[in-house]
Amino acid sequence: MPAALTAWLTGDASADRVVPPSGFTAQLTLFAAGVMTFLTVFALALSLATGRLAERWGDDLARASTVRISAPADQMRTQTAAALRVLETTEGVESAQALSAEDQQALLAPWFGPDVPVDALPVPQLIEVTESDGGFDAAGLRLRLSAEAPGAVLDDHTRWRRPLVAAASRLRTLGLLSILLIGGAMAAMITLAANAALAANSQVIGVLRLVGAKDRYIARAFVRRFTLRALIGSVVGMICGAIAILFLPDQGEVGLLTGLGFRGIEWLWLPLLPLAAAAVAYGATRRAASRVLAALR
Amino acid sequence: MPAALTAWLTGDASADRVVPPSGFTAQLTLFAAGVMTFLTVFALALSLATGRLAERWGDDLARASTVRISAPADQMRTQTAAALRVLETTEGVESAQALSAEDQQALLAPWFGPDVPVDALPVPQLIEVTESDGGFDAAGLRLRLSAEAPGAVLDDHTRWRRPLVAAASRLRTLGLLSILLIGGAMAAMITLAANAALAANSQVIGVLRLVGAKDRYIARAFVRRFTLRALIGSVVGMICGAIAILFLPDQGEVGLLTGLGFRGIEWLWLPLLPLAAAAVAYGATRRAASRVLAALR
Amino acid sequence: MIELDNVAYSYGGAELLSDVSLKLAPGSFHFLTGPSGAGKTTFLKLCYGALVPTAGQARIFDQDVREMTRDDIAISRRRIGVVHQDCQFLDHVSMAENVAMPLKVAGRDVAAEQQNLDDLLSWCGLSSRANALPPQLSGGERQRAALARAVILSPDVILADEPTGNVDWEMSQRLIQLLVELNRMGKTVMIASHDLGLIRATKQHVQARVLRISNRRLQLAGADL
Amino acid sequence: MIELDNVAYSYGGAELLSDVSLKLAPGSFHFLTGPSGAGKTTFLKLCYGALVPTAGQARIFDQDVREMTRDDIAISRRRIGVVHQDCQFLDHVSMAENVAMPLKVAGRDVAAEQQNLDDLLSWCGLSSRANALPPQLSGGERQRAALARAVILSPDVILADEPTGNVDWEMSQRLIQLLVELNRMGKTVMIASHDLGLIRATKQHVQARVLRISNRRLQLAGADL
Ligand SMILES: Nc1ncnc2c1ncn2[C@@H]1O[C@H](COP(=O)(O)OP(=O)(O)OP(=O)(O)O)[C@@H](O)[C@H]1O
Ligand SMILES: Nc1ncnc2c1ncn2[C@@H]1O[C@H](COP(=O)(O)OP(=O)(O)OP(=O)(O)O)[C@@H](O)[C@H]1O
Ligand SMILES: [Mg+2]
Ligand SMILES: [Mg+2]
Repeated sequence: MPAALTAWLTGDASADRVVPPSGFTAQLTLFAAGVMTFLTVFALALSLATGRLAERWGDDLARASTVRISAPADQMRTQTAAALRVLETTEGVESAQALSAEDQQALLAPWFGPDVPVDALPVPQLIEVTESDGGFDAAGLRLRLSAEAPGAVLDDHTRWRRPLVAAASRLRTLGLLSILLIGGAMAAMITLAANAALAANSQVIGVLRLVGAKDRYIARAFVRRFTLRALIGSVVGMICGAIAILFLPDQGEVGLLTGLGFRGIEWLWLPLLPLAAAAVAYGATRRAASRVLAALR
Repeated sequence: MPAALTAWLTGDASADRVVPPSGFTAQLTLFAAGVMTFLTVFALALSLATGRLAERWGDDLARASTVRISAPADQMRTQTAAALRVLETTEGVESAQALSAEDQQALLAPWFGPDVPVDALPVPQLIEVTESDGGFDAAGLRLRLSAEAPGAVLDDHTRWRRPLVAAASRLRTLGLLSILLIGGAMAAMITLAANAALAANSQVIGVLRLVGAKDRYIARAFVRRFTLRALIGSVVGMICGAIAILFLPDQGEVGLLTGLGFRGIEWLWLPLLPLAAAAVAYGATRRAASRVLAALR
Repeated sequence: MIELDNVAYSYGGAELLSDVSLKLAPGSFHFLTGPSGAGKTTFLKLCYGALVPTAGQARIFDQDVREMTRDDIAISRRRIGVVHQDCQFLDHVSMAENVAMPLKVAGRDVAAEQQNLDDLLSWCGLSSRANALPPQLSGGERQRAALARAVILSPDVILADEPTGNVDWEMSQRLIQLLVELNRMGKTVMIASHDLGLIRATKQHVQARVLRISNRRLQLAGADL
Repeated sequence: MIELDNVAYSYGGAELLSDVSLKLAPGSFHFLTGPSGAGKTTFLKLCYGALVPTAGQARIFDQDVREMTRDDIAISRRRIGVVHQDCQFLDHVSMAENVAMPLKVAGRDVAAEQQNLDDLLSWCGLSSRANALPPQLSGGERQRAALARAVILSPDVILADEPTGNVDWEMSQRLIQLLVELNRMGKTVMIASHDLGLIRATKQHVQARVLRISNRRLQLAGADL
């Protein structure tokens, strides 16, 4: 921390005594900062979880397609090889892999039971295709496939991919929205609490001005007090929020949901919250103090 | 509305003049009630949506099982009929229905393509079983099925049903938790704002007491003012929240998610929020007023 | 009306007042003097029940102060008009409304008393400032408004703490004259003041007893005053 | 030090003061009288720059009030000690700390001035109450503390608004004597008061000029005062 900031935080202890130590407006600032940070931690966790979710769906679901080859048993091998060649040379295809007999059997098990000899059935060959980021041109690929391997059918899952991607991005929007909402409410609440506190202390400000204190001296005493209060409240709220997130029931990943929580480097978002709260309190108190002071001479 | 309440709300206009009309603490009460109600609307919507989701998953997914019958072609019909008889007499089974050839073909299409003649394949017959609320005894059913229809295999989806039900109930918990959190924060914030406002008005209370006002007169003026303020702020917050929910992007149902919003009768939850805010403000102001008054004689 | 019986009071440390006994009879007129910090304001607060004696018994309208409920105290304040040394008002309503405040909280019809209110304000030289907010008043105007507020309910007892500290001699004569008139109508009056000139001047118009607080005791001042 | 040149002031309505010209020379001693509500407090506020004249020019330490920055005003207040009519304090710190507040905000070493502070408090009869919070002081004690706070920086000019309204005669003599001593050391003193007895008594010790506000003008009072 730069020395100037340290000095500012430690402060001129004597100057701080001019601000009344506590009272409801002080508690309000502490509490508002604490509670709103607590809620923001949850909103942030939600936002990050939905971000992860959207990413996973985008990656795993949206970028996987299937090519199905139905052909007489004797042509199966050649057509499969031809289709794989086509896929390997298609721009936008990251990898293409023919499913082994066991994989296909596993897939069909719910319908045929585990014991049915897949080999003996005219089961089509499946090829799993993973798209690269850009995706491929489905129509062009279909044309080329029909030329090289007439039994190949491309199923790019667009039908059921679209709504899931839409759902994922909706969730992401929701997470962002909630973080904006709660963050905005935190800022507004801290601002109002600072204003209320300064209004309640207008006598102090008047007396200080009358005995010859400069605006800077007065504003600084209040700004430091309130910034520290918001910072402390917010740190406490952040810690409580983090603990609550850690102790949320069942953190495993189930179904399509990822756990509500922070992973590794994501924890580093948390310390930003108290800093933001302190910054808001700093700005709000400065503005409120100069407003109150401007009304005095 | 009972006449007493109407009278109380309309109030003795002259008595209300003794409370200063506005100021930051007043704005704080209005704003805290408004913002927190706004957030609670979202938490409520989330809670209801996850409730719906959990219910749907519980209903549609958890209560569906499948019986698969693999048998030589000539025994297929008799074994299917036997299995259906068993299922119909099993306690906990609501309905059991053999899938038609077309249904089965549709299910198999992704693997075999739409043109494969299912009839010509040794495809097992599938029976869809819907459980009643209590569910059935899977082990008992398996025993009876193996006696009556040796080719029948019961697949009750327990494997992948469990995690989804767990996820749904996690979501429900999350919704409830968020509503508790935000609702609790609202109550605390309104309480603190009322306290701050009363502390800021301690001179008014002192003067009124000195000129012979009874405690009831003083408390009532403040309580009415603050209850109305919280009510108004909360109604505004509720309306804004409802509008925001209505205009959320894309309200369709996609994938496993239901839309974040209110359905029909669920809207009736909303008016409860301002009433709760007003009740909190009423209690908080009463307590704060009697605390301030008790310190005077 | 008000009876103190061997009353003592301390703010936590040493006793400020000891062994104070006094009976305020209806229609009596008292002055209270004593050096600054002697306990005049404290004594008046004991008289209107704002403080409870640490020893002895205080009775207001024949009720023991210790046994009065909060509502009893509120009611008693409608029969005792008090001018406080640091006069405080509702800063957001006009001076005239502040003066009428005791009528309002007592549930009386303010409109019916409008004439009385106007007369009172004009006697105190406040008519032109009736619509000003209290923070816009001069020090003397505030003091006069506080006196007007104390007598608006025409209470049985009037306790005034330095009611003329901030007003000029002519105006203080007018204010005292108002209190003397009220005393002639049977009201009990007690004025705390260290303006000996004022006390001497008043004694020419009314039979006043002068009490002095010194050495923690309440004494009757000599005839020289 | 302070110069008013054809100054007028109004709070929005009619003019309260008109055509006021005055030059406060270093070492002068002035009294300011006038009926309650005449504008004494307003006049003093013009003198220390809390109000800006609506017409005419006011100069404080050779600076035009209209051109002073907020920091200039703050600095000028360290050279002008003011006793306000409604003395206000920081209610959460002790009286002694309140009296020392001007030292603190001026960045002076409070510890080094401890002896001065103690002497001053004991002269004003406040030693025993040094640790009390302002709301625990009596009216007169507050006024004395306000006077002590006004002179602690030993300012060039002392403006006192009714500094003795709430204190007894002996104490007011002591306080005036303090101001007279400071005047002898070259400080400029102006006291607003309507206690004519006090003014007469003081004129026996110091050459004081008595100013009177009447009919919106500032006049020199006759020799009878
Ligand atoms: N902020 C204000 N707004 C409007 N009018 C005001 C304001 N302050 C004072 N006045 C009016 O200006 C007049 C002069 O006030 P000022 O306080 O200067 O009188 P004063 O001579 O000090 O009187 P006193 O001896 O009673 O203290 C009064 O009538 C008062 O009501
Ligand atoms: N709330 C309190 N707590 C502690 N001490 C107090 C309190 N109020 C007053 N005192 C002290 O009690 C003493 C008497 O105070 P009081 O106000 O009764 O004096 P007073 O005679 O009215 O003086 P003045 O003429 O200056 O108004 C003073 O020394 C004062 O400091
Ligand atoms: Mg007193
Ligand atoms: Mg004045």
